[in-house]
Amino acid sequence: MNQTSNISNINELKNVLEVALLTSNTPLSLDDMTRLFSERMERATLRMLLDELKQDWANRGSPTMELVQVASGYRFQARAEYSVYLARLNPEKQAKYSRAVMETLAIIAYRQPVTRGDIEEIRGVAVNPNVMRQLQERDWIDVVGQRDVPGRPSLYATTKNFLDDLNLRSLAELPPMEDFAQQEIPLDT
Amino acid sequence: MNQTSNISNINELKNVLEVALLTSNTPLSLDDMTRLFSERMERATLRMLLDELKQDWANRGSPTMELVQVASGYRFQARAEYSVYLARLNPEKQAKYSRAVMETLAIIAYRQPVTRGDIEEIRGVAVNPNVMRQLQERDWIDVVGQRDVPGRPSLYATTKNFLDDLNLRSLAELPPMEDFAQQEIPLDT
Amino acid sequence: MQATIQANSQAKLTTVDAKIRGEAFTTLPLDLYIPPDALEVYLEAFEGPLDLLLYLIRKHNLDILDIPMADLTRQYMQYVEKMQAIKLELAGDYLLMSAMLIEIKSRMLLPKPAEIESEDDPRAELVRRLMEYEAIKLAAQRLDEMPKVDDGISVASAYYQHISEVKPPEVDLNDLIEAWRNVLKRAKLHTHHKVSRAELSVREHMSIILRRLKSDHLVEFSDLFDVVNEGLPKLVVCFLAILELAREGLLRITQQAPFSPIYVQLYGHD
Repeated sequence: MNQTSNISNINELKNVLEVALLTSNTPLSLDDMTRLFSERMERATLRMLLDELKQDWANRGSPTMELVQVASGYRFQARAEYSVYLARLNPEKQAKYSRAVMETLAIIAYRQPVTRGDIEEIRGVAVNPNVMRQLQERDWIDVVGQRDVPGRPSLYATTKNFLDDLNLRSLAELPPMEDFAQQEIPLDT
Repeated sequence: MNQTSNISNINELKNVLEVALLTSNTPLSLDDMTRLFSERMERATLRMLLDELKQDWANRGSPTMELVQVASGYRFQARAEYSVYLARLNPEKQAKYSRAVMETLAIIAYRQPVTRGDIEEIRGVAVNPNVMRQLQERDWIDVVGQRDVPGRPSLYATTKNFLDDLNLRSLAELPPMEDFAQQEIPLDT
Repeated sequence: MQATIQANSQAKLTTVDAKIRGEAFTTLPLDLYIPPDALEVYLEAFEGPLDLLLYLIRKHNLDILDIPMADLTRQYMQYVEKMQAIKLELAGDYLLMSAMLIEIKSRMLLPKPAEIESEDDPRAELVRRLMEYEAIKLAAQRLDEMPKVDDGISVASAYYQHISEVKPPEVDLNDLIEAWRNVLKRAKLHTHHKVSRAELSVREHMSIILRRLKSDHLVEFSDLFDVVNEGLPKLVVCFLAILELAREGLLRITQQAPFSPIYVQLYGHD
């Protein structure tokens, strides 16, 4: 009897988590989720419950949503195979970012923290302030300090939100830079 | 063969609807939902699928979300019994107490037990009943007696809870007024 | 040398898809010469001089050093003049790059004294920058292709009925002190109403005794003193509180006969 009440209690806890995760449009951290319950909730218990919840959804006949962990917490998201349907729902395509924006983002992501000067050095062109503004407005980059040189230029880094939006838990999950190395440029003397 | 247009399976159709409804933050109309599918979808079929989907969720052991129809379409929403949990996630911070509330509280703390008349005399303005109500609802002040004068006005004092919330063991831990006299030495001389 | 360049540079410029005066602009101009009216389109197709150089090296197997520096520089100077209004900054970047190329070339041409034979190849730095830029360019493409929230990734955001759990405002000691200070300032009570610690203790005890009498109605005088647990100062404070309450007419102290128990009750509570 004690056992069945335990099981129903576990299911209730999982249900609360499921509801919270399905209705939140930002990832929920473990701290967020402990706040759901009036009684004390151990983080280990929470992790165990989330793991079970993830399995429950994965074990459905044909799963629709998946529970994933990203940089700032956990979220439910549509499984990749449904994106073609969902894309039809909002045909106004999200404006693609320009190459300048994406290259700047890549430099900040892989070389952070960097100054505008560093970005200009790597790209060989002046940084358009508009590019930085777009990335900041998207909450993908922010200023994390100043380099201690004359002019004290701002140091930029990527945000947690950048990782969340790209479905990453940490920067280490970015595709490794070595993969991009092409063949050597020959220096025939 | 066009893979995406070749969905004959009813479950697959329901899954697409489920994903679309769970990931949309606005209700979806029938028109919206027909757009999900590349092939033609009758509104009657759509209604039938939505009805089945609604039943599927309602028939779960302990349902978490429910599919409901509102003015502008359909949406999944958390069942009412989960509202109390979700409310804990983002407690609304109330604005700061007004100056009137804080001054009234200060007078009661330093001059207790006091009547409303005493407070009015010290502040020079009438006491808004709402102010006293706010402090009583917070369980920071209560009535400890009546002064034996015509009208028998209530005498207010601070509660134990007030001390707890301000991290004080006793009123004697409030800074005595002599301290202020020192602090009021003007700095710009 | 010139011939090689021309042959290479006439290859299809597959990454450029632009039209100048209605004609498809898909051929890299001869001698790297870009007609001034095409310049804007050209600059838009490439992200900058590094990008252009990388394109020439990768797609046309162009040797960095085979670029006719003098011609290139002359052309860039013309662009800068014609482009004073538009994209001046970008033209400057190209100019800087050609200056770098010329510097490299001149250092290559200079005879090297034997003792500094080991000096780094002047092209090495450029190659390093080109490789780094290429890696970043590919990383950017990869980032661009990755599914993102609202662009390939759909996040659950179902509706819920918001009920508000209002958190009461936080108040700390400083807020309270500030409020009391304001009261005093306005009431100009400084001189008359100094509140000391002792007075606060008395006032607190006044409230405690009133609360006790409110629930117990009639309390024996001696019961108000916790002689066992409280020290003398507390007992004095308690006594002062009773006297103050009596003075303010808040409680009544009665005794039926000499040496009989003394009772304390709220005034008007008979």
